[in-house]
Amino acid sequence: MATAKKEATIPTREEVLERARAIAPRLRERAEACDAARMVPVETIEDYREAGLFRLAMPRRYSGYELGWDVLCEVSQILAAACGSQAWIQRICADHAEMVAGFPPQTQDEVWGEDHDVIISAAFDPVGRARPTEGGWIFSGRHGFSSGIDHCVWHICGGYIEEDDGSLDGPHFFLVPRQDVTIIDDWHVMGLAGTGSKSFEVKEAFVPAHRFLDGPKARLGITAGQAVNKAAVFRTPRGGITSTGFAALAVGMARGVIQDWIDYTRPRKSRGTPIADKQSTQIIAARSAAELDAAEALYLGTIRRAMAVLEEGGSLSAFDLATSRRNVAFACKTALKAGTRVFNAAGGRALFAPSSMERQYRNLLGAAAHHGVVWDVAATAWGKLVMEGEDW
Amino acid sequence: MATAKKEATIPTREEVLERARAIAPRLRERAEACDAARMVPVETIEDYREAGLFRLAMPRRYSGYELGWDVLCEVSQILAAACGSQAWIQRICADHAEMVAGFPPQTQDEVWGEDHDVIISAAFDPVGRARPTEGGWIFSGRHGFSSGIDHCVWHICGGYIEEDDGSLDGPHFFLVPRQDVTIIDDWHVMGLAGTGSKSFEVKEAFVPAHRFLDGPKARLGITAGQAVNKAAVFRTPRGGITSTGFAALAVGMARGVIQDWIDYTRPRKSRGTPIADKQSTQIIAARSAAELDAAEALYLGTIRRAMAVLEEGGSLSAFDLATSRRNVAFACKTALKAGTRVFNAAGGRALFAPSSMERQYRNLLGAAAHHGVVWDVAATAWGKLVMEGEDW
Amino acid sequence: MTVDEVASTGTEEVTRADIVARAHALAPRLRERAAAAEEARLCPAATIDDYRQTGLIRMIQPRRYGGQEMGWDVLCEVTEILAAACGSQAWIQRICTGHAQILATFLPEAQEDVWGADHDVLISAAFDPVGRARPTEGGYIFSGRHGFSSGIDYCDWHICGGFKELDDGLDGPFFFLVPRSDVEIIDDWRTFSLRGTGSKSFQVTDAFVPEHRTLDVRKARDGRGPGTVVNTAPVYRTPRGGITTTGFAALTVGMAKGVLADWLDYTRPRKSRGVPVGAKDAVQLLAAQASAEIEAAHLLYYTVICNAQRKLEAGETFSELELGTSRRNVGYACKLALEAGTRLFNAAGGRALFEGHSLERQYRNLIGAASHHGVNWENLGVSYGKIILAEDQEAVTTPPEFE
Amino acid sequence: MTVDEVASTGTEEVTRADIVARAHALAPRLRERAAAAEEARLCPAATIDDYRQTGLIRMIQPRRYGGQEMGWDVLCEVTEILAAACGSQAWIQRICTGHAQILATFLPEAQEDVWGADHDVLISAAFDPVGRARPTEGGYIFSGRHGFSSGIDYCDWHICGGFKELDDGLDGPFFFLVPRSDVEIIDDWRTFSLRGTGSKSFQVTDAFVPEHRTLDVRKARDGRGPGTVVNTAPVYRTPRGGITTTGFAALTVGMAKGVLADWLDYTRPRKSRGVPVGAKDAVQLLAAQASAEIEAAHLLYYTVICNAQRKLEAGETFSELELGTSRRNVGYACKLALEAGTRLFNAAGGRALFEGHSLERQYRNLIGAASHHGVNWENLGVSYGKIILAEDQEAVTTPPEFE
Repeated sequence: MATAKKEATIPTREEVLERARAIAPRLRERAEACDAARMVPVETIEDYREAGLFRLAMPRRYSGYELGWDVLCEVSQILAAACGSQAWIQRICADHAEMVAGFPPQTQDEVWGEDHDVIISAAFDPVGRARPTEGGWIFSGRHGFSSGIDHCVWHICGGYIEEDDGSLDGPHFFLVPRQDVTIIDDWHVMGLAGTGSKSFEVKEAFVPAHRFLDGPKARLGITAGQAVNKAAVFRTPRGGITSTGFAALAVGMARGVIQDWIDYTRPRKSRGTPIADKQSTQIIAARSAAELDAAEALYLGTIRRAMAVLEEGGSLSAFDLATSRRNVAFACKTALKAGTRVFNAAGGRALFAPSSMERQYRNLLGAAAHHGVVWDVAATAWGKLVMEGEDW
Repeated sequence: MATAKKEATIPTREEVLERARAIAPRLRERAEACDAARMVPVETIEDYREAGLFRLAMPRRYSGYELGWDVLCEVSQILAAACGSQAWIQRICADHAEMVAGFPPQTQDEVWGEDHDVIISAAFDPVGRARPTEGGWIFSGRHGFSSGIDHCVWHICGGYIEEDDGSLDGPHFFLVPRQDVTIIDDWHVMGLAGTGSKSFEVKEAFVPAHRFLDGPKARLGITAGQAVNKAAVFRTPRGGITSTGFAALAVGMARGVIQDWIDYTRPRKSRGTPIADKQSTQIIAARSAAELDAAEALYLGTIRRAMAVLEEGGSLSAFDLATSRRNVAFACKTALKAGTRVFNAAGGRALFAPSSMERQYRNLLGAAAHHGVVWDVAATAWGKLVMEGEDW
Repeated sequence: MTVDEVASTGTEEVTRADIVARAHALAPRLRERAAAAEEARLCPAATIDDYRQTGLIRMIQPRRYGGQEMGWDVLCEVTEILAAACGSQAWIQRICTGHAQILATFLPEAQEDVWGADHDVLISAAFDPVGRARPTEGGYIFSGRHGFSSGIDYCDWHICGGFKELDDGLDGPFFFLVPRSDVEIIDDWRTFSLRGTGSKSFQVTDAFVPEHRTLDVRKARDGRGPGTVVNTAPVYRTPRGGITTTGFAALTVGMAKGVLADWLDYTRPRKSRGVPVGAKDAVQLLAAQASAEIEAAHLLYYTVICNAQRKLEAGETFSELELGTSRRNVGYACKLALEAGTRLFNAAGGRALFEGHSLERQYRNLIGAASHHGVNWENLGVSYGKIILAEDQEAVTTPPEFE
Repeated sequence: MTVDEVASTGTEEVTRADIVARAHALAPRLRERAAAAEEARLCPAATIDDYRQTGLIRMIQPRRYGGQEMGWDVLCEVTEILAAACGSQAWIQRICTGHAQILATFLPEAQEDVWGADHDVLISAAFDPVGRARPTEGGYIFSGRHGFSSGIDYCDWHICGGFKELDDGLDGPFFFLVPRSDVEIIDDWRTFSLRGTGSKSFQVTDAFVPEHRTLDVRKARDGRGPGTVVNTAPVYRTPRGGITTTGFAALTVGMAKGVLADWLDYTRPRKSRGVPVGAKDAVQLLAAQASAEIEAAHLLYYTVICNAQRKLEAGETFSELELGTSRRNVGYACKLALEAGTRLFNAAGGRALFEGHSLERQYRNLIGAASHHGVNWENLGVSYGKIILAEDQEAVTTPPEFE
């Protein structure tokens, strides 16, 4: 199933968005099955591959487009409005491709040398432990929340190097192939079920030295892969900026909920009276839609500013990253508020499952609960810096 | 299965609350099974019967306690904190008993004459149609949302009398026995699944004239049953006041969510740091708990004031009822806000199903979506009156 | 009943219903005087007279000195009524009444110094412990520059917060009671909110304070002031914080009620380019939202204080969690009241910005009341959260009770 | 770059970067003059001079009359910078610049009347159509009592809203342009907010208005004023509402930024009984919340105006849904800004109530800006909701675009 080595042309932002819009209706059709199977359908993975949506931030050497996080976010929002779970997989696999581009060139060749369509799952929480050995490490870990793992053949694991004296160095990232991984089917959740974010276990696997990404350096935007991958996107510090994707996903899901609510509400009558004629209904629509525009303007403004800095060769400060994290968390919080308002206004009929509105709302609850977007953590981190005198 | 004709003594408010507290842990144990079965367990129905919790607002002639809505609300809140779905059934069956006490004495005898433990389900939305015939009506209707129907042998149906000239009179309430009812197992929902609020159909059933409650009069607090049932609770106008139960249920469920969240959060650590030590976590606890106290003070203050008026022989104005509805809706909205905040703060681990926290949160979503507590409807109705000059 | 029908001051027995009726009767006068109070940056003397005549300012003064020894619950009820009419004048009623309760926990000699000759004497205070007292024969030499002393112009005695400067460091905090003659008032109360409270600063310079005019704040905080030996009513055993702060909730919620009343009066006849504003669903919704917030705020803090008063009268004590919950609910009630007021004022449009109207004055007063440090949500929220998230605490689901 | 380094008025070409830099350079002066503006209930003359010298008040004046014909996006950027320094003075910059755009859509003769001799002439306005015009030979006899005419003291011409009284009823609304000599200024601007705008009322009594000094508001609303024949830049084809109202969002968000800046300056060194306030998580959280609200508000309205300006320049038109969405987002941005400001001020405590500080002044100004009828959330929210819930509307998910 190896694909052509290179695509002839790099699509423009507008072309990429058009491809996403073209796929969206299919995601909508498959959303119920996806939720029930607790896994993204293979057809959707194929659609993403055909449209190049996993390649947005992949190196050109492997047929990637090397586009920015801003475009990636726009794609995510379009897909998430159709199905939050399926959109999630596009996003995180595209993100992990950017991350693999930071590993040493040899590793990139191992992953993509034969097949430019390979996708990678991850589990960043640094629960793994790597004991140094000849030419690499012996790695073990039980990792959770590995979205899309069923479709992936390589896996990025968070963990620490455990020195002989018991001291820990890290957190770092280790790349392991599918054969070293046992998938644990524990993904029984009330939101984002379709992401199939199962746990997996690695037991005493040998990880060669080159399948390693230095965590602290990656958080500064410095990687071994930059020797070959020069585009701005590959100089992104991991963390605050890259997490804008979660805002794009959450806002997209909330837009999906509101669209479903509008479709449901337009013809709805309450004992004969059209509900849509009431000012009180109109103002619910306005409030939630305004909140989503605000959330979108906030995260998109943030990521565009960051991409502009990177493209001009600049770097992002710790405070920039903290501001980004704050804005991402605020956008997610606002999206949840907007979605909850309309779901609550839909009344008892909206409880019946399965339906697009209740599924997207549950997905939104899941997205907003992601540890990367916890409001009070992001807010106090930012507030501390600014209280210490940082120029906001 | 007829029970003793009369209980020797009427329990005090404090005794009733104690019984509710004693049952609560059992509800918690059965909550998962209840949700999965989409029906309240028979054991819970038996517990309620044994504790007399269906009899709170039933006539003394049938071993009822003739207590007020305020006590009923306190009971609901205690039970709902343990399991929203099971609490729902206690509440609505106790409520329907009060309602049957408004039907003519003959009807009450038919329902409870042999068995004081009989419980009644209902479907108030007036979708039924009754054609007048000799000695009563021929009644048909397809009714939805009949909570607890599997455990009930009588059913109150909302509907209109359809005169020969096609004109409608109503809405009124018609009481039909189980044999006239076909239950439709359509209760597949994402919240309050355990209430088993299935649909049912009545086809061309004969309803004798005395199995009838005049709707417009009931909304004024005037019923045929008052000839025999003299307690204050039986003079309650249906509507704004009686719906305080939904506020009690919603606040109870939100308290359940918060309790689960506190239990979950107290020992929780994020990469080594106790989350409970952070001011930002502490203020989440404070905000949500304060909101719940405010919601409870509001609905409980409202219902206590109303009961005091009824007990002094006074009556409640249309504006009183509108204010009550407003306060109930505000309490439910506030409870949802409080619950959403903590559920969102619990992070990705809280998505895993089944768990008490996610179940109670889904139940809360369901309770807050009930058509009787729609904020904008209740708010604009009240606002209109006050803008027209009503003394607030 | 009008104010004039009310029997004058004295030790006559007044019921709770009486005192509430007097507050209602007085409210229109406060409303009339609100603009003048604001202009003068001082509560009008006529209002102080009314408070004295109706006994509204002696509600928690000891019976021995002509007071009524009533509970915090009825005090809150009265304060809220007055605050809906004029936040600044109500502030003085609440503050001075509260200070009488504190004086009643001082040693009996101190009480006699203040009230022995005249039951109408009022006390102002400044609790922030910025004063310093050097021990001397029979007492202390006290100095301090104190701020925010509401109603000071009408007060003959002043409670000052401060520390004793002992040889081995600071001891305290303590309250020091000083007479007017030791006090220099500083006319610095130039605020945009609560102007009519006249909450000026004052300076005490090297004044002698005899030992019996001091109170150990730590004892006062626990409800164990030495005055409780002679003043045995439950209200004098009140621990500070949580319970006593309900007064700020009563003031804040009362002002929000005033904003709502004024907003309704303003909005009902209002037309916007010909269309009655009140006929719009969206405006009706807004009225309902603000009103529900205010009623929830009222019932929330009022539940706290009724419950606390009942416990005081039953001789029960308060756990840390109970006091923390009370404080939290006071803070949240004030937050709700401010949200409601902001919502209403924001919908009143540009005409409402003009000075000299009750609506804008009440709203400005509300802003000030809600920013009082005693009701700061960040502090109160955190203090509760810390207690409830400690692993050994009982469940949060314990509901407050009305009765 | 300081203000003085800026070349004086004239037709010289200035870039967007120039004009933004001038606004930044001017901001500290506005801050210095803010107290005086408030005191005088008038924008200082020195500020008007600065606006003229820097060209900040001619940003949308026609090039023919020394203006720069810039876009709404850069105007908003400038206004927001100024409003963060002083809401009242910024208000005058925004309002007068906007009125120049309106005058540029009047007939060329009217423009010549105003700017023919002096490019520095400013125009005040009062759009509420309360005036009445009786037809007469060559024009109208116009009378009206108009309110809220910001900056009127510095203006030589005035745009008045009103209707023509024809034989068969009222026709309109129209704008009527009258010279200062026909106007009696009424000194009634006694507000607690935005005092420095000097938004006084004025009276016109039986003034003759020639036909060419009238503008059909219905045409102006559509961006089809007769002046667009000579002033062909896209900015003069702007439909009213939705796009032009972003100016109020720029003002309101700017003021909220000012509140945030002042609050940070106030809070960073602040201690509460010895503890640094800024070290508390809960205060850090509050700072983040308010700041995120303000940034979201900024990006929300700024996205609207950048998108609109791009469409104007591409010669595109605006659907009802687009204009409704713009209005809605302007209203929501102002709501967010007010929430942020209220949150911050409420956490500043009692010291912040004192008059004469930037923090309290900016907060009072913010209250006024957010209650302007043009940004009333109830109206704007309903107007959008009505459009989107109509059955034939396209999906709401169409996102706004930056570029």
